[in-house]
Amino acid sequence: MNNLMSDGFGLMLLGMGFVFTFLCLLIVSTTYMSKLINRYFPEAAPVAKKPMAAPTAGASSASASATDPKIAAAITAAIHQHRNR
Amino acid sequence: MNNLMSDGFGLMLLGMGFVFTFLCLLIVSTTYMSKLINRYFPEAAPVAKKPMAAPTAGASSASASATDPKIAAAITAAIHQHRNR
Amino acid sequence: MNNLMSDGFGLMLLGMGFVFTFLCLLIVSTTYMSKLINRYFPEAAPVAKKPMAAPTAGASSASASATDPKIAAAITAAIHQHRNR
Amino acid sequence: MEQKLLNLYHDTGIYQLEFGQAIMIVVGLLLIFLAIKKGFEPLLLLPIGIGAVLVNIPGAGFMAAPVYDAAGHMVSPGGLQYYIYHGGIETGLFPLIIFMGVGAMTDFGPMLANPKTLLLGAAAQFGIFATVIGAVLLGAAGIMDFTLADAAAIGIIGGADGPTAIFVASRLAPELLGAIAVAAYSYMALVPLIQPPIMRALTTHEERSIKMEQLRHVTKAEKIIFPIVVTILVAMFLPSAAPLLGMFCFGNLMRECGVVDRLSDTAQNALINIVTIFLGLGVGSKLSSEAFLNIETLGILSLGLVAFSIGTAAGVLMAKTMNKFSSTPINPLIGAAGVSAVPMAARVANKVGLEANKQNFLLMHAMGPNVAGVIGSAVAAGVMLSYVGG
Amino acid sequence: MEQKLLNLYHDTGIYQLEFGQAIMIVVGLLLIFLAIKKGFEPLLLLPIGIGAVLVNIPGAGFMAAPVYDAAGHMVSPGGLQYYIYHGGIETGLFPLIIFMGVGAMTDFGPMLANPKTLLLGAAAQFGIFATVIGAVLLGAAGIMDFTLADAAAIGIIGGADGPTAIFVASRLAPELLGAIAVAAYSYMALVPLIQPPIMRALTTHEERSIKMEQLRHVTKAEKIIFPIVVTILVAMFLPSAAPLLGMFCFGNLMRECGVVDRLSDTAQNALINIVTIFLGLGVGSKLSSEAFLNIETLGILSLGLVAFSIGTAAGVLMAKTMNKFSSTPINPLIGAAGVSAVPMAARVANKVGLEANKQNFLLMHAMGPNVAGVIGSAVAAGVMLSYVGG
Amino acid sequence: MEQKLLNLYHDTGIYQLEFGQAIMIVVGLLLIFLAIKKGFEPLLLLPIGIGAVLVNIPGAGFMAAPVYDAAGHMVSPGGLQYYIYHGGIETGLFPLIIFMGVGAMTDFGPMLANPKTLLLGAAAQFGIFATVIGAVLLGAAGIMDFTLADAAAIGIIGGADGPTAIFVASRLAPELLGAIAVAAYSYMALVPLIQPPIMRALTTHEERSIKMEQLRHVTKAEKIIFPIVVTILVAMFLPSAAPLLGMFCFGNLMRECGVVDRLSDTAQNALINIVTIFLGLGVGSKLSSEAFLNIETLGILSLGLVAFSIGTAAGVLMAKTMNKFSSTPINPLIGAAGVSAVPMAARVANKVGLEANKQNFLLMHAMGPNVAGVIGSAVAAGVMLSYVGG
Ligand code: NA
Ligand code: NA
Ligand code: NA
Repeated sequence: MNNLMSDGFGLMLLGMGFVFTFLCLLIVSTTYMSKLINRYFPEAAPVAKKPMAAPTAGASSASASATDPKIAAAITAAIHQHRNR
Repeated sequence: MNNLMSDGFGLMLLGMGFVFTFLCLLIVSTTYMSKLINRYFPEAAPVAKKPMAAPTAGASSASASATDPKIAAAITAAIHQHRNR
Repeated sequence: MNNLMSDGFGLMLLGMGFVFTFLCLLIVSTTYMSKLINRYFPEAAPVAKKPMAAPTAGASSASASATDPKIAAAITAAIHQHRNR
Repeated sequence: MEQKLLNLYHDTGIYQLEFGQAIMIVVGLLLIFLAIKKGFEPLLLLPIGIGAVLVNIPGAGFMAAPVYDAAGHMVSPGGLQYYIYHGGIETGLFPLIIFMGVGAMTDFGPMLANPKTLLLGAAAQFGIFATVIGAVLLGAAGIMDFTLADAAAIGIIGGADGPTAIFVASRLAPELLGAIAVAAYSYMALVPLIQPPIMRALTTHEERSIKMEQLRHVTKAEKIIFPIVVTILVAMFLPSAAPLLGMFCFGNLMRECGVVDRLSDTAQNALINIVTIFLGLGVGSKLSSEAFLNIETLGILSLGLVAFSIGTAAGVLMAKTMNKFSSTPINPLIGAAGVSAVPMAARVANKVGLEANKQNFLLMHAMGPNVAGVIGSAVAAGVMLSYVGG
Repeated sequence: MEQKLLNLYHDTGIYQLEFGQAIMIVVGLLLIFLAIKKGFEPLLLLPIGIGAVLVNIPGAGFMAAPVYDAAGHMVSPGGLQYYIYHGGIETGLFPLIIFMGVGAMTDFGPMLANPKTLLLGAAAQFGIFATVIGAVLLGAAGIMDFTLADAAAIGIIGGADGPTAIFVASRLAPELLGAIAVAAYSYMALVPLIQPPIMRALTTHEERSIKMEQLRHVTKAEKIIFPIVVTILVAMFLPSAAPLLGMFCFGNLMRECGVVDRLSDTAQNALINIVTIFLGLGVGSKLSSEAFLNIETLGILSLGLVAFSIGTAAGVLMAKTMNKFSSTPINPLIGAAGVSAVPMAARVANKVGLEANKQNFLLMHAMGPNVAGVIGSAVAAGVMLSYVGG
Repeated sequence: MEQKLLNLYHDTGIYQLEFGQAIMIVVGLLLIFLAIKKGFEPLLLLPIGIGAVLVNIPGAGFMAAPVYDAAGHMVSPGGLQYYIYHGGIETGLFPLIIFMGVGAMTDFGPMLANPKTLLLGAAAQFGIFATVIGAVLLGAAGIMDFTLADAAAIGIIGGADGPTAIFVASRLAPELLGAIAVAAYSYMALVPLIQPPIMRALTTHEERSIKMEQLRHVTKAEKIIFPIVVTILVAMFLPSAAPLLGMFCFGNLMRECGVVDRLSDTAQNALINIVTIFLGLGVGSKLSSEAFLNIETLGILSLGLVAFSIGTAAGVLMAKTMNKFSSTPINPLIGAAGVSAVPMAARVANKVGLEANKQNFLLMHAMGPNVAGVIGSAVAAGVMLSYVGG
């Protein structure tokens, strides 16, 4: 086995080792972080958020909900004005 | 006639010649392209598009039509909700 | 008093002197400019603008008023269409 | 202390201002006035005007070159316009990015519906080359100091296309760039004044009243393939026009293909606006008194006007000729739109047509030669860069 | 005059065009076709395709270097792609800015709700390193001329992350950049074709039908702190990944912190769009015939496909293993999303899951490994830069 | 293999991290915390904080200079912050572009309605020059190592204008840039805490209750001509302030002229946002331990606080004096807004006014001195650049 190949295997071993080590470290840190935050700084009012497992893409629904209230408010106002004429 | 002038006339001849040649070539290519496309890849449903010779500026009408359906949909929904209360 | 300090005081004197001179000049120029403009190029129809001393932030009200008419117009149209069905 | 006060006085504009600089500041203010009050291509002439004012402030150092020590560390930074000019205009980057944005704004539909109108876009480029002859005559006669490269750069004003003029001038005659850009944008703004008398003089009332047939529907596929065809033809026949037309077609392809709308939108808005601001400041930096206050500028301004007029006339005459031989009627007024100046020239054709016949809407018919004119002047630019530079 | 006409002819593409250039123009057109007609990552492949066409136009000078005289004045300006490539890609600026924008678009919520899925993002990187071995074998066997740096750069295609691949290739194997970028984006676009058969082969119908528990709600505070935690861990353990992950986390922090929405919005729109256009043109500039038309490109394309397949398989197998030991059920399909290719791979997992069970919505569950895969491949990139470059 | 593992370990942050770097990463995190949690000028302090973290990651190379071989080819690329700092901050481009955007966001209406308030914007600059004396005293006494240029750059913190402070510091004292920028933005954010006690101490309840007359209507023409007048006055009397004020007035002219709304919109949004992100990262790059962790930084932070306080006091006292001699009543609180920190200082004046009299809306009256303060500090910056640099 020549130099290039041993280097390649070295890179694979080191690489996968490091990727797993680092992501495991991240699992531990993240889990610990979440616990700390949720114990000491719990969210004021968790309210009823929309379920995260909804099958729609997050982006489009987010933008839709961002524009709707504004338009809806304008419409409500317009309809009331219209009725009160 | 000195060098500069002969160069100038040369540029004019070559330039106009080339511009006409190139744009004629483009006429031929474009016409041929359109024919090929419309014969072999005709547009699925030509539908009733708005006439292109309309005197209004394309940009403003395009943007108007781009926003309208969204707002219109929201309005329709809002009105239905409003009625069904 | 060493060199650095005398330079510092020099900078202060010159600086404040210049700032006041320049901004006074600007007061004179601005006042004069406004007088000239309002005498020779008075605004066509001053109309009833919203009072400038209003306590709300200009930006938000401006953007609100910028979007409303468009939406309002669309709504009015939609409602009319809806009625006339 | 008194010394410092004296230094400060010596730093003031009042002490340092040269007469030429004062004049150029006034020229800059005039451009600003024309942009704001008269609506002369304000997107360009306002930044150019401001750029002209700033670069002529003595001691402000807007065009100062940066100074580096032997080790390569910066001793004093350069001026804003120095970086803009050398980074974006001398390199040609800004005109090309703008051309991409213009491509993304351009609808080739009317031209594709009636490809014959490309001939009108070709004919109107006669203004460019007639002006080259004019400049060469002035140069050969010793009246003005124009080389062939200068003459070519001046001629391109007649192309009625700002970015093309700036791109060509930055390559062939950088010292004339300021005057050429100002002339190009000013005359583009003056299209509604310059063109109508020429159009009326060369046509009869009947000709101006000719109604054209409604344009056929152009499919999406045609619009997508067209910029690719143009790019390939340019690659094959005139590579020197490829930077301009390649970027133009790239922008147009982004617009029409329908799958990269967010890129097309950015190219038409944020990106072209950012570059327009800097392009204007950079062009304004060439409005220094040495470069502008001389007899050559007068020559450039006069020749530019001639170029526009000849281009308009050539377009109209070509349209008259085509009308004779064409099976479908062609209103000669749309020939004037061949100079480009999109969409102003097309609107002028529409307006003059309406004068003659209140039911005669030429706008869409004139958009064909109008965008053909953009291609035509880019091709002319390519020939010049190849002929003069090569 | 005849001489000039001859010059003009010698300037044409027809006269100058070499066979390799013609082929590469066709390759560029093919990329444009795939982007528009097949919807292959059009945001990147369209500009790359145009870039490939433009750079191969003979005489157009899109990659020409600028020429300066001894005094430092520009004699002839460089080409557009020269400035883009050397200014934005060689320096690594464009991939990093894009990574910032991608960070600003990424929602780590699903991953934070189920951090175990980070393991799937780790496992799927096996595709990267297996491919390195493949490239090294080809190199060692003398079949292709790959160094270790080349092998590393090729492997990163398996990371299924365009900007990461371009960043690594620009540092380790710039001459292979074009082929690597094209392979990376093409296979990302082919995810819906490449992955499903592998996923089905490695799982039973019951496994694919596994329903996962609804994800818990993730608080705003967690989302804000997470990118900071990642940045610190990267700083401590793998600084060579800090450019990529630092900018990614910066973008994500802008998104989540809620106080710089205008910056986050610009990073996700105007800025990333501008940089995407130029990145594409710059990558396209590396699609020259010398760099692309050789046996190595075939190797890169094949190895890239292998990388994707192995990465997908490794992710699925890891998920199967985790499902055995986990208290809560884990559908093995979400392991395939670990390759990144956000959000396409997650959608594929969702689709294959729906085939097996019409009530089985895996999208959000697959988004966890999906964004974990982005982190995983950036970490792998950091190891490679450190191992090969250091 | 073991060697490579060792190399990888030697590359880690844990192995390489110096104590100073660790401290600076904590400082960066503190800035991020202040930005997000306390709302301290997050648009700047968040990117600056991230920049500080990134630049202090050992081995990540964010400030690495590129290396070229003798033939001019790049051997290794530079770091992101290297390019940002040297390209945008050392050159002064970024602060100037931001100033243009701020100009496009500024409404001079309230100031034009009551030009006398310009005096308040002048008086508040006393904070700047008093601080210069403070810094010079510390330098002359040998306590800290401040030159006159350093003192001037520190003083400008009192101008309460971030881009001005960065522009001046980048020219007069680049090694202090990090500390100065952090101080400037921090104290701008602290305006609601720093100013009210000073304002209350220097005014009586009756003075704070003074109602001011409603501002007259300002015409569009006045608003358009004003930036041109300022530019010309700057050109005549203080060219060294022309880069800052010229760009500011350019932005304001784009806003008011009404014919280049698309440019004005881009200057206020996409462009200023893009530049803000990079400015922050670039300023953060100067937060290295050598430059920041020393006694001078303490001096800068203390002097900055002094500058703000003196500036606030000077503005209030000037307003009290003006109130004595003015025909129309002037509430002394609006003098505090003369420090600039737009629009925070004006809001503070409004709030303190409301405390004294619930019907007393000072916001618009305070906007006059507020924007006057921007002009005032730019003029002060010009004097400093001319006096120290010339
Ligand atoms: Na033209
Ligand atoms: Na990945
Ligand atoms: Na100030």
